[in-house]
Amino acid sequence: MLMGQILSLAGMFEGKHVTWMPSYGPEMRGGTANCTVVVSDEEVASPVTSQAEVIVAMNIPSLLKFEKAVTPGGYLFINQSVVDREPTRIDINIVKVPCNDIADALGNLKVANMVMLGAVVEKTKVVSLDSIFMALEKKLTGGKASLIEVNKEAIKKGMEAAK
Amino acid sequence: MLMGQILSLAGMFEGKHVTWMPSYGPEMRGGTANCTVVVSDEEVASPVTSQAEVIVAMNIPSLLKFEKAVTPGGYLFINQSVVDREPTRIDINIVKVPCNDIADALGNLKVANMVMLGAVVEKTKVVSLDSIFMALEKKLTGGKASLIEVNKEAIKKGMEAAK
Amino acid sequence: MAERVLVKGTEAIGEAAIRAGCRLFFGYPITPQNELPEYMSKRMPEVGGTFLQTESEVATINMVYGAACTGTRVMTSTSSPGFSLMQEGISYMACAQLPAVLVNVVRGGPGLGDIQPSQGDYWQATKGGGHGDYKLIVLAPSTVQEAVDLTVLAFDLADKYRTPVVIIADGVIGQMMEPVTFPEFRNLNTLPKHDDWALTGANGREKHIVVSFDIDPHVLEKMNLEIVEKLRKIEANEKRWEEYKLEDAEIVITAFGTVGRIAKSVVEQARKEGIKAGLFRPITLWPFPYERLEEISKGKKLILDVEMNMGQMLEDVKLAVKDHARIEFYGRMGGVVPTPDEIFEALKKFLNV
Amino acid sequence: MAERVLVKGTEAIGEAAIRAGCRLFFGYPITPQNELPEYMSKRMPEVGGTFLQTESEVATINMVYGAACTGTRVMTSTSSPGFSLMQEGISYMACAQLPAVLVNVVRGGPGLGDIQPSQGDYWQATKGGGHGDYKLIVLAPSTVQEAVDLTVLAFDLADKYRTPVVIIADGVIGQMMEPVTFPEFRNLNTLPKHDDWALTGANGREKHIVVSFDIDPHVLEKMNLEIVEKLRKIEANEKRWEEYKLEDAEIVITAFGTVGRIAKSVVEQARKEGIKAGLFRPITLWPFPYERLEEISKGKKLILDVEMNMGQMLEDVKLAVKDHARIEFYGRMGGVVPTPDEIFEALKKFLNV
Amino acid sequence: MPRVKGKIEIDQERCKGCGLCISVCPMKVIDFGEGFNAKGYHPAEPKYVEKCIACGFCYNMCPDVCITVYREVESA
Amino acid sequence: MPRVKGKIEIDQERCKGCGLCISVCPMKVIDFGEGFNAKGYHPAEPKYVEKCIACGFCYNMCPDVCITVYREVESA
Amino acid sequence: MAFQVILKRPESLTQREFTYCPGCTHGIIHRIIAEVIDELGIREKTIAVAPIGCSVFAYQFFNTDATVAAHGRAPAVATGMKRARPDLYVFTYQGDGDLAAIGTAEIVHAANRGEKITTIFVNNAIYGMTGGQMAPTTLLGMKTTTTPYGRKADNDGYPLHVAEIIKEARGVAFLARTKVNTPQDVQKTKKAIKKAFLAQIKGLGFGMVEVLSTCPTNWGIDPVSALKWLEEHMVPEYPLGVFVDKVGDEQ
Amino acid sequence: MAFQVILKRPESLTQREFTYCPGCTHGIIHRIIAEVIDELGIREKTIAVAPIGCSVFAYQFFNTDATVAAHGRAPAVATGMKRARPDLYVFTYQGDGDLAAIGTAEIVHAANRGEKITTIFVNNAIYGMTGGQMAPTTLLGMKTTTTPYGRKADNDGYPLHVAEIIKEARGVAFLARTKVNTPQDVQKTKKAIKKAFLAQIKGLGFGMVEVLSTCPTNWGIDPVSALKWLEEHMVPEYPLGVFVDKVGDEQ
Ligand SMILES: Cc1ncc(C[n+]2csc(CCOP(=O)(O)OP(=O)(O)O)c2C)c(N)n1
Ligand SMILES: Cc1ncc(C[n+]2csc(CCOP(=O)(O)OP(=O)(O)O)c2C)c(N)n1
Ligand code: SF4
Ligand code: SF4
Ligand code: SF4
Ligand code: SF4
Ligand code: SF4
Ligand code: SF4
Ligand SMILES: [Mg+2]
Ligand SMILES: [Mg+2]
Repeated sequence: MLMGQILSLAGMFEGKHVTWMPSYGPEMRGGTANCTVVVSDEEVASPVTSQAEVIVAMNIPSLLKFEKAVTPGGYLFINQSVVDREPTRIDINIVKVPCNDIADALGNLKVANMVMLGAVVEKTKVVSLDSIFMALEKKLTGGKASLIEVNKEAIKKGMEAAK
Repeated sequence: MLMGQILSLAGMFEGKHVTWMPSYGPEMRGGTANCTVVVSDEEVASPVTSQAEVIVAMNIPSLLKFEKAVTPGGYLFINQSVVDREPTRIDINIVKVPCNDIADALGNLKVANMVMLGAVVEKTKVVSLDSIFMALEKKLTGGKASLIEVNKEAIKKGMEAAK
Repeated sequence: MAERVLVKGTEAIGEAAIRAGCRLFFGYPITPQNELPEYMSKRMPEVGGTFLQTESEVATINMVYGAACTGTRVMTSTSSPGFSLMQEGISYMACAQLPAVLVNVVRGGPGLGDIQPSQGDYWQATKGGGHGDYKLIVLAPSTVQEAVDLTVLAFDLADKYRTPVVIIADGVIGQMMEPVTFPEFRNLNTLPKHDDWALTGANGREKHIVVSFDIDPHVLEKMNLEIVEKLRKIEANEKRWEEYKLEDAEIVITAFGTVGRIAKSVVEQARKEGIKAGLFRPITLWPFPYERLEEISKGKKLILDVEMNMGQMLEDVKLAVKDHARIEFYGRMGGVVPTPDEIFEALKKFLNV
Repeated sequence: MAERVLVKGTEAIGEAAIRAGCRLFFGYPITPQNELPEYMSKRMPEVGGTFLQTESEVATINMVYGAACTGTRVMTSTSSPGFSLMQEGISYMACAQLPAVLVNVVRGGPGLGDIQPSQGDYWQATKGGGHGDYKLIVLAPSTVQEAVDLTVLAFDLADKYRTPVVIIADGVIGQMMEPVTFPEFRNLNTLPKHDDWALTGANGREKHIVVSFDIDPHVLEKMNLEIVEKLRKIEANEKRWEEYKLEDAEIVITAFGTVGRIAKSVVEQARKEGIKAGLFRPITLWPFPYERLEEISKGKKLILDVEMNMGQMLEDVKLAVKDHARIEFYGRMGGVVPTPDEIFEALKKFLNV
Repeated sequence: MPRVKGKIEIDQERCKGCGLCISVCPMKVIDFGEGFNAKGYHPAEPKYVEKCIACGFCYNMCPDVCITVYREVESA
Repeated sequence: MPRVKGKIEIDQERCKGCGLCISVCPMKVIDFGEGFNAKGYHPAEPKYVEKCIACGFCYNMCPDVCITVYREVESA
Repeated sequence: MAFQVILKRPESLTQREFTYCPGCTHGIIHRIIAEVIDELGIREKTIAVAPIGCSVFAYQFFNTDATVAAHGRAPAVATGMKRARPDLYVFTYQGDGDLAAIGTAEIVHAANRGEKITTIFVNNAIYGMTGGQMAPTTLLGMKTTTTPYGRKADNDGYPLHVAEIIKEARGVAFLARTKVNTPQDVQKTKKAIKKAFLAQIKGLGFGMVEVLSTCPTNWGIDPVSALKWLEEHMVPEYPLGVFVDKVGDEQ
Repeated sequence: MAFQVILKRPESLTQREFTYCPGCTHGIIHRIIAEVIDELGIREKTIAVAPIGCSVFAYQFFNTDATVAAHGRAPAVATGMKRARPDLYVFTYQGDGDLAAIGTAEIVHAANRGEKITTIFVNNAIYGMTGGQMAPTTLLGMKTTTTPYGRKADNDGYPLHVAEIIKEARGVAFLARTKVNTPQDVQKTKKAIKKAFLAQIKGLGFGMVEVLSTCPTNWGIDPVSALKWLEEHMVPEYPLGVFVDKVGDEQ
């Protein structure tokens, strides 16, 4: 969810039209909490989509639920550390990133999502790394400011992993 | 109010269309509690009327409030024992009945309204005396049955007074 | 034939409910319908039923919900502010598809308003006072006899369609005495038992549940569609109205309930003066008889809608009549009952005569 | 220019209210609008305001009534079942002519329903969920920025017309984050003081009273007529809507709020496939822009009304369009949000292409 | 101790003839009047006002706030 | 008095790994398992079941009613 | 020697005639509230919240700013006012239908929040306004228009002890039950009401007085007998007393 | 020698998995209610009324006929059922937002009428379902999503003592406050719940048990610590005890 917000913020800094739309309610307990981010040069109309160009699956349930929603030719990012299944689609680009392993190596499991974010940015170029860093600094303030560095590191590692 | 119900009942026994419509609410404390009775050979449509052919004023406030509502050529019955004012209309028939005095003479002040009922029936012939008596018997049951006689007496006296 | 008796509208509704097999009444006092709970408090113990005065209208409607869950005939009665307090519960009942009869003896509003007769709750009753997609059957009697007949019908429709049914009246219908004939007492054993869904103890069967809820929107949508389908069925089968001297009418008065009966006098008066007027009186306010009114309106000189409000049924009249005829409105508000004379005057003004 | 920030719809409404000079928030938790009271509980103490979590929505609306009596800007927020519980109080406020802003983040209904986005409370909001003759101004934003702007407008309209104003949103608008620009903080001293009627202590002046009541129906009718006159004024001055690519459109989609924005994608999609579609999006659901829609509808091939309900605004669309054009409806219920694709499919089906 | 001397006045047009003042007056100062007021009640009257001890009981019990109580004091 | 001999079974698919049973077992019979169940929790396991005295504490505290408790009896 | 006025109509009442039935003790309670407001000198900073019940017209009687709350919701309305304008004094005047039935949640929570408002609760064991239906406070066996056979615990429940319930709310700063059927009791009630206002003025919390009152009309007895009936029937069920007093005796 | 089952899932629970968070004691309370229903042999004559709160799904968990009441109105719904079908046994299961906030009037009056129903009141000092907002029972100083700076009496009021309030209602036949943070307390709670059902079965009146329960998720601590937190923070504010017992000890 945070990943999505950072992405949206970064898009906003670039003057793009963005929306971030979470799923909410009891699904949160079900483990498939997710959000939809639309970053677009045009005015954003529908924040809900049945299809998406880029989908990120951080765990198995999410993979099962959302795999079918990737538009043909789109991207499916998979957290390889957790998801030990193979996706079934062949008409899409599949990017596997061992997010947890990389994050673990950085000494903070919580930045797994930032690793993934780096991978997404690298592959899709939807926003620039600078914007992402700006967004990160905007989002992590106060006590959390100390985490900025490790997050940046994670993003960079993610980018590398996806190259 | 009871007067009106008896009249309605009597009308019903004669197969006429009747409605009885009370005023309700805080007016009850204001002293001008009143009801509208429509007795008609045709289907009764409006139970509320701005005008009435027959109006009964048992006290001064009622006289003041309702005098203007008598249709030209209609009847205004006044309880002479209580109302010491003169009505101002001249296009209507005015019938004064000393109801309280007559009732007092019968030893029961509460039958003043029955005296008036007698007067109304006598003058307007809207229903027959028999029907009125039937209605009375229907209405006064149980512990109140003992009052039937004095009520009948009062009605008769009222009829005489109005002759 | 059954005996004719002279009774007040509110009490007539009470007795009719009992004859229809209702043995449960929950209610909270509010003028001008107090005679109905008062009648029930006396009468229910006589017939082995239960009358319970509740702590509020919010509690009332939820007690009605609870009783209805068991498949038992149940009713309540209130007046406008009380009906507003029931809206959440009514929405729950509509969604859970629970049968019950709800009487609203409308008074002058909005707010505390006054206690005089009004028709200001038409929108609330017909367009959904509560949240969400639902409709209730709404019946509007214009005589005490009709109040009796519609009360019995209300229970039957409620059971037939598993829906709350509203009887909308006002202080005139409620307080007025007229001669009525009551139907026979319904044999309680012949009442619908709702064995297939009612909560009566899971004795030798699967458990039943009655809910207005599903966390999954797709399931909830299915529940909604089921209700919509039912509503379409009701629309197809249960529209009721009265036509009065419409055969040769050039002018149609539309009016419901109390005003409907007053309008009859206006029709008479108009005809005496050579104006060919007639009356179209919806009896089911929902489902509203759009099609029939549309048909009737074609080629008419004037549709005069008369209500004791600022023009609520007027919207439905417009939806029915569209551009087929000129529509005018005459209304009184705040508890004022229009007299036949003033309506007739309004009619003449609109006709420029 | 003020900074753009990325915020959730519910929080954006809260911040906008504070900027508009609102320092009082009463509310009871209910999903999906909890972020708004939560935001207020944090933010109000920071700006010297008061946040109070109430014991129920019934208490909430009456606290809002009380605060509004003093002429102070006040707001609440809830979701569908809670809004139903407020109906009595809303009717009181409408009659007593009290300004306030009420947010309803509509969820799937009826009954307990679910917590997903819905537009099932259109009727309740626009046709009077409470008893009696009244109307509330109802604003329906379709973006987070519009939610901000309409919140400020809501307070100003409430004060200008002495009326409760409803902001009707849903889980999409409420939960979504979008970049917005907030207006400057309003100087509290410049807010309307309502010295002529507010209850602030009869200090050196005649006492003031604020009531929704008069025992005399003729006086109540006068109060009613005053309100009706005000409503006519609002109808004359405050209709708001958006027209999108209607200049050359042959097909008009009518939709409000969330669906309004989704429909824009459909318009784009349609135009890509050579179908000249446009969007008419009412922003004030009441007063509804009947005249403009009627004008627009003339000569159109199809009016497609799309809502997240069984067809509620549809009635207003019909009242506007009458027989000028074919009207069709596409709706989802129970909290299901239609996708642009499915709406487009529906459109094509209606057009037989 | 010399008895306190009091006096009362009753706004007879406001009076609803409930009799509460009468029932609590320890000195039996008050009684119903003969006539009717405009509201149609027999209003209370301070018939034996000379007996009044200004105890205020009548004032305290009058639900319609019709009564004013006076007490004799050294004139200024 | 000979110690009562007990045994428990845990429905590991129902278990949410809350650890309440572990925290109350007087005999330290239970511990978390290594693996994950389908819900993604480390379920509790009766690792030292031979120590069980059938006191029922674990059963009583299990919020998900995953535990069945047995007691040794003379066979019939 | 000259006569000097010692007791007369308080300033905080308007000139309007009460709409109450002859002998109804609502009027007495109004007067002593007005006297307290006079004595505390707060008329110009006070808002009255009238209920729905016979005292709905109280908004016309008190010479202060005033409103009518929806049935039972006066404590919520007063809360809204007080939170908006903590510098003003707000009191509610409520009947037993209003406060003890439909308004149960609002009064309990206003008390529990320690809302700085004052409530005068008039317990006359009946719904006066609507024509004599059972109230939660109606006594067992008592005939009303909705208990034509007398109130029966089994069907209709028991008389509700409001003060005893409210005393369990921690935000209460003053709470008493009094009666107004004798001049002495009227004075005691007045003192209690004053303390209930002082609880607010001093910012201590919620203040309430439950006043046992008559309804001659719906009890079906004359006003003087009603005073006696109150003593004989209501007092045994509703014991008088001060339940909470954080105000102290300085005043 | 052989093993015999001595404790296992009761019949009166369906096979559905609870939707509660790991370690949430709602589940324990469900189980003991089901055991009581089993032991009393009334499953086939019982209706469960679920509230709105985390336990809204209780209608799926109890293997009895069941409904969900509008938020706070379970006692009214149960009243309607019981009046319609006095031969059935009806119980409500309610949270502290449901019962102690919005449902205050309904519970007080059901208790006061001596409604022959049983109420299990789960006090976890928070609104679980909606994401951890303040409940009337939230402790002073406690941080919730709507008291981000901790609950302050002055603005937010005091923890509400429900059992103490309900004990003042004359229709109560059984009333106790218990907790479920140890196996022994779970057993005590079960006994209390049984008595609350017996009050209904014997026609004595209203029965209720207030159960102190945990919400690890919204308290922000792990399930085992939550048991301790309950003991250390809730018990001092909410003393345990049997407040009313007309059932006696025969069972
Ligand atoms: C929501 C709502 N329900 C019911 C009523 C009707 N009503 C008006 S006054 C009243 C009861 C008044 O009794 P009480 O509060 O005891 O006051 P009293 O007249 O006895 O002083 C009721 C039920 C109403 N106005 N609004
Ligand atoms: C009328 C209404 N208001 C508010 C809600 C939202 N709501 C659902 S559950 C809940 C509170 C639940 O808290 P509690 O009763 O303490 O139960 P818990 O989840 O803690 O077990 C609220 C406020 C609702 N569904 N209906
Ligand atoms: S002041 Fe006392 S003595 Fe004088 S009239 Fe009144 S009650 Fe009687
Ligand atoms: S107490 Fe007042 S109203 Fe009653 S009789 Fe005496 S003066 Fe008149
Ligand atoms: S029954 Fe007792 S000893 Fe055996 S595992 Fe459970 S808690 Fe431990
Ligand atoms: S108490 Fe139950 S759910 Fe929790 S760990 Fe033990 S077996 Fe699993
Ligand atoms: S009805 Fe009763 S409470 Fe109301 S004014 Fe008359 S006597 Fe007083
Ligand atoms: S949120 Fe709290 S009360 Fe609700 S299930 Fe989770 S732990 Fe239990
Ligand atoms: Mg009363
Ligand atoms: Mg809780």
